[in-house]
Amino acid sequence: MTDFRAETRAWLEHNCPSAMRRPLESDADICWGGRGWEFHSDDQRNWLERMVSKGWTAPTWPAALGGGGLSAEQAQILSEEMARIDARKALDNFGLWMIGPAILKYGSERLKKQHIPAIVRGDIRWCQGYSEPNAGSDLAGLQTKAEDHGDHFVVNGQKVWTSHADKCDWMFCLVRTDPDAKKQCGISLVLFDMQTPGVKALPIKLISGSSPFCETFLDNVKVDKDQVVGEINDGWTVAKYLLTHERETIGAFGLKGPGGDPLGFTVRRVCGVTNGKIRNGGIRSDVARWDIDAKAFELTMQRVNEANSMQGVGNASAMLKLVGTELNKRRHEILMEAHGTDALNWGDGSPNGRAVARDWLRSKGNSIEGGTSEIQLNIIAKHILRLG
Amino acid sequence: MTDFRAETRAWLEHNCPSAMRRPLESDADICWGGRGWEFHSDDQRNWLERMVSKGWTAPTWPAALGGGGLSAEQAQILSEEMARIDARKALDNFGLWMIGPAILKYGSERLKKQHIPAIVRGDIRWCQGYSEPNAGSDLAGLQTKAEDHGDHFVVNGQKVWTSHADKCDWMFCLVRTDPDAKKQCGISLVLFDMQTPGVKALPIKLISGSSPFCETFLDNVKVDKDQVVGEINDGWTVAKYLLTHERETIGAFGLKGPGGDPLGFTVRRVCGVTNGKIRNGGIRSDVARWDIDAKAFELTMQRVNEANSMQGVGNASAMLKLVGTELNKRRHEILMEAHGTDALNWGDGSPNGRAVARDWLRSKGNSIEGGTSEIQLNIIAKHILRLG
Amino acid sequence: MSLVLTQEQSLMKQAASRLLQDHAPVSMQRSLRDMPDSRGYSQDAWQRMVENGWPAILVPEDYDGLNFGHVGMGQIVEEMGRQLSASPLFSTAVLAATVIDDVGDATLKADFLPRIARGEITMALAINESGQFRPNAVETTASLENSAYTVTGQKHCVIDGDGADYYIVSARTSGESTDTSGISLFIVDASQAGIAIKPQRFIDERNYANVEFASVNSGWSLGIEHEGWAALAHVTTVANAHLSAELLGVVQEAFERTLQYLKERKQFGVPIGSFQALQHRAATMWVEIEQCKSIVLAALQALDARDGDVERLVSAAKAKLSSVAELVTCEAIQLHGGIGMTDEFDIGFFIKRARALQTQFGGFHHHADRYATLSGY
Amino acid sequence: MSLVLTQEQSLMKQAASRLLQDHAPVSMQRSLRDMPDSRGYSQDAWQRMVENGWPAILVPEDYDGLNFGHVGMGQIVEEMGRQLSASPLFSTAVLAATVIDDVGDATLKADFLPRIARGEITMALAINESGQFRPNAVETTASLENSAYTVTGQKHCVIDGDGADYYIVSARTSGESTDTSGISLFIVDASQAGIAIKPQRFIDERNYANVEFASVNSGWSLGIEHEGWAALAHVTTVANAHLSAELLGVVQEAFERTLQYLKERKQFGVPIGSFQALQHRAATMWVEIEQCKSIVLAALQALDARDGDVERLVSAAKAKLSSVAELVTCEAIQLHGGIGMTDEFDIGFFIKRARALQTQFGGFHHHADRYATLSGY
Repeated sequence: MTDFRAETRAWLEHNCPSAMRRPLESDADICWGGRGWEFHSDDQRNWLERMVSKGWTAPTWPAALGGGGLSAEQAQILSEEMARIDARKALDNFGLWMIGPAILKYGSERLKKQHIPAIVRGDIRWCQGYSEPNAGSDLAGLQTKAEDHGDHFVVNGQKVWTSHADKCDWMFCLVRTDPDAKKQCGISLVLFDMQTPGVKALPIKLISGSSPFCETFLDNVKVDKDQVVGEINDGWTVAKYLLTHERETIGAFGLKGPGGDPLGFTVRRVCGVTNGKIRNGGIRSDVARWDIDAKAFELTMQRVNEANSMQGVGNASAMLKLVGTELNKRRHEILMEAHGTDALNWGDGSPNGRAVARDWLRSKGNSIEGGTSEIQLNIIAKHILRLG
Repeated sequence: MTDFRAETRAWLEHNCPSAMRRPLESDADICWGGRGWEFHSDDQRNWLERMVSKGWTAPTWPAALGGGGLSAEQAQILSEEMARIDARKALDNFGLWMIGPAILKYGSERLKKQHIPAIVRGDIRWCQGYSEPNAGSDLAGLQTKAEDHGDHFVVNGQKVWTSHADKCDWMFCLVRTDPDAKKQCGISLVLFDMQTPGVKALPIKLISGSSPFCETFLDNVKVDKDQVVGEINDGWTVAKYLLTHERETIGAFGLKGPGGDPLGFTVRRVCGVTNGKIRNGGIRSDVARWDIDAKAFELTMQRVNEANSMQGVGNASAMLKLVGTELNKRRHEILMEAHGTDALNWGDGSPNGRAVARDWLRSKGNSIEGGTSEIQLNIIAKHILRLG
Repeated sequence: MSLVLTQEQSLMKQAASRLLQDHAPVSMQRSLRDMPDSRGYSQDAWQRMVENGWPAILVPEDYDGLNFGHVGMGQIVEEMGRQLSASPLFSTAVLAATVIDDVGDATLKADFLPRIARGEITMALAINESGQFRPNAVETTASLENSAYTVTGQKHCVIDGDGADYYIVSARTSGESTDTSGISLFIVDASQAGIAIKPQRFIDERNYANVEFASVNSGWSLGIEHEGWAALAHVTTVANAHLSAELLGVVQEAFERTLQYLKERKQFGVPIGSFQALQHRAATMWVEIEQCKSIVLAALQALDARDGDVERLVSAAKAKLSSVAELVTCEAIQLHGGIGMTDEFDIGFFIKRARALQTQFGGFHHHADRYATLSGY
Repeated sequence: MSLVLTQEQSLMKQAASRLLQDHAPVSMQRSLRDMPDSRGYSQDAWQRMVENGWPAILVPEDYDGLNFGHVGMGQIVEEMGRQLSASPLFSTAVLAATVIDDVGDATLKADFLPRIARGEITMALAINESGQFRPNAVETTASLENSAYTVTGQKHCVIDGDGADYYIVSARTSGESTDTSGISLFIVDASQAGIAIKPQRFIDERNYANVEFASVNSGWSLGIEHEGWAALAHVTTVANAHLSAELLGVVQEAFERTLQYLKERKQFGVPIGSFQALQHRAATMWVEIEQCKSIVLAALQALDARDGDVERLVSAAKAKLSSVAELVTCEAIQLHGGIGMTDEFDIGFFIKRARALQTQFGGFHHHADRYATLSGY
């Protein structure tokens, strides 16, 4: 292990461009990949190509499928060594977080060979087709239909809240394959190319002014049956697995701002100081309260991850999603209060060069997307506490 | 009106003993009255006798029944003039707050003549028999039975949370008079003397160490039928009226401590000061938050009372009960934090001479007795917001 | 004082509600936002307000005003909060009218107040120099040249600052940069050269500007030189009472829309309003709003009564309304779910407007701190 | 460091749980309370703890200790929180052992630590002089007479102060009354004349006393004269880590009892745990307790690792546990309803013990303030 660490450190030292050794300034700095991806810089391109050559965009995936083939322990070392030099992720998208692991766990060999290497290389960018209009938190009430046409399905329906669907290449999509089955039964998870005839994605403008989500219309979309992940009519199993992943990802978002300044320092700088303390004692108290809660949450994420691999905690993703998103919302409320009227500016040329209000408004969606906070509380009450 | 104010002021000046012109130090200073009452002082006795002679222990009740016969406007003036000199209430008990108004509204002439003058004079102290073991918030599930024996009922059952039942003379009590009727139907409100054979009251010790409540056992208690308030089997109507009264009374309790010190001053004195501010900025911020909420609540009580007599607000008692009791609990949490380890002392000889912890523990019951906070929220949601 | 509206005040509130629903409803806020060269409000709607005498409400009768008081004006402002109606009423007929009536000499009053009352001019208060509300932090200077003052400096976040006819400007004539003494107030004619106006796009899409004064003629002195602080403190109190009244309107409307949504929206086959957890949250909001109604009315009454404790009561009102606005507007988004996050749906306008109102003239913690200080702890 | 217990630590926790359930359960807390002349704990239970080596856990092996570390001790303390078990473990084997090991010279260590490890003596920390936690506010004096120190002063809220064999006393040897320099620490033999012990009845019914020292022989000097502050700061950190661990136990047990009650208690014909509003509140408590588990373990680990940032982490833990304890114990009473208010039912013991633990060595706001200061804001 000492050898692996030393080798990794040396490789990173040699291969990670210095421009890639800075925390992200904003979401705009992420390398999402995909067919239409335009690299922001040669550094971004080089960094991706080098990491892909080692398979380290997906360190623990099988080397035969393009992954890094590392053990969990080695992957941890890689992650620590990258953190040590503030190295950015070379690639970051739904393929790596979500559908990739699901295909590896539930997909056929054919699907793995078709999709996994393309995800590792960043060739294909994926989006998720789960929510539907009028369904909201009630995923089991899914209405998008897939009609059986022998070797393929014909899919009709509408999806909402598909992240960046207008910029993505493929969708993993929940559809109802058995119209007579009840609720969660009769659902399948299918994959299709967004260029298939009949697929149309329209961006939704949010209250923050940005459009990270789309409405996606599916009009007689043909999907080959070999593009079903897991068993036909048993998509619910795969969907639950994916939801758990999504919860953890959303929960872990954004405890530090872009740029990584601790909240206390930002507030101190913005509000001013008396006797070494943030001038307004009430704001200072709110910051300390948040900071302590965030510290406990950070440690809880660590504990849950470690315990998962050792003694099993289970169902923890609902907790992480709930706490992470609520903390993120509180953080933005504090920032709005601290920045005063500067925070009201949309930030198109604000003195801070940072859109405090946009991030604040965007954060309100965190506790809605990927299962509302209310759904997480229901899950905890029913499945962990057995209240019912 | 100017005359009435002047006369009242002169009368109070002349008749209210100076020892009765100080805010109550604690509940122990209240004059509850009743058969076994022992006056704490001659001043307390004289003050009661003089007020009774004017009927001003119950200012708006009919003069023919011993009351003051004042108009609402005159009563308001009396109350203002008493407040002006910090005059204590000469008498304060469940008869005046609760069963008296109910008898005046729903009782027969016979009942009025029998009970009202005795309440005004403080001869009889009343307790309330509502809650039962295993019923809690679910008053309609009442199990105490009253069997019809012609001219009287025979009552069997058990009541809990009867305030000071061991020191009271009469009880107003909800009993089931029709065992076949559903829920709220078939209930009656009956009155009986606590000395009736078969009545036994045992004090319940609370977590605060005091025993303001009893369990009361009713074993073949004979109650004359003319002691029913309102119609037989329609006790629910009277009970609802009483509950509304009770909510308002509990809600209005205790926004100031005994002695009447504002919270901010107490905390300032106890915690110490830096630059004129309470030393710990977080505690100061909590005090300010509480203080502002309490100010809004005080104004809301005033607004609701005024609006009730003018444009009608309705159902407001659930709000007053909820907010008043939650504020009182928060106030005691702040006091516990501020007093540090001094607050842990039961106060039997503590340096402050005041039992901070006992009051804190007692306050936890405020949001349970007289309908829990959860019940108040249900009432608001269903009856005001029409969510169902 | 009785915490109930007089019949006259109630009627005015109802009339305001009708006028605003007809001529400055929520949908207009959206169209104004999508016309970026508007000045953030509709000229037509403003003219109707003028016709109804609204800008005259706080102006004394001697100066062609109605002298109808802060409670009356507050009812209108509350209704504007409900409809998210934009207009120069707050900047001109509340803030400017208050300062001029407070410290202007007879000539200034006779010159400006009737024109405000008749809706002929708009005026903007230029008193901020940073995002933090610290009206004592004045670095804009006014220097005497040939017995006339010349103003130089930059002002931030000037409400209705784009297109105002006059600015009321705070400038330092003596003392250090955060002293409360040494601040003087001036009325500056906006039509002069040397004034650079930079309109700012804020989240509530109203008219805001940063305004730079480069050796500009000060025009008229307002009140006693060097002693402008008391007038700034007074107009701050008045501002916060009316911001609280507007927040009360915003919060009530956001709550009522959310309540309606709880009754209509179905999940798992039933209206989401049948879930007890959401019922309790709705009930909690309703209770908090009732508290808000009481404290806003008391604050407005205290202004009319020139109550000695008005500053403390107004800070309590602003703090209370700010915290309840945060609660209710955040819950409004959360309970609307995904649709609440879309620009297409109106509920998002309420959280944005509320946040602007909360922040101007000091946010929750500014006022909680002030309340504690004024209470002696 | 991995936030998971080692197998050894887990086994010790299980063994502690069994021992305490058998010999120092919640019911014993009630009987001790009702025997006012007890010293707040059962001698029998304490002997069993001693037999199991618990007082030796923090003592180095050189002094007959087990050197099993704070994580190990924390597991036992957490289980004591669950059972509300009383014993001199905290005062003697955590606090006194820490101070002596920290700054005692070799002779003192050899004299005291083995006796602590073997459970032969009890010792109490006498460092408070008022209800506010300000260990720098020392007015007790120690004056040199014939090259020996004599201690005079009053100490408040001495945990296990009634019947202790020795006191560790902070006394001022130089400086002003709140200076951190000029404080010295002494071990005082409790059997001397001139020591007046006033037992105090606290809400958690443990052993507390106010102790007055009237020209008492100081016995042994602990550490460098005038420079006792660092040792006071260190023992404060250790104390708060273990108070947090005990709170974790109290809170878990109170929560689990409440959860059970929600499943059993019926109203309106169904278990009250089927009401969604109560489900969400229960879920919220569970989530908060999970956060507590993580931060308590991290704080104990940081003590064992002598982490440079341990003071800040412990303040975070104490603040977090204090606020969650307030939430959970208040909810426990409220959700139990009327029966929760009765002395007859055990749940009330948890809110009282929790409040004592929250308060000692500084409450929520003391530590939130400290956390902010140590974080540089």
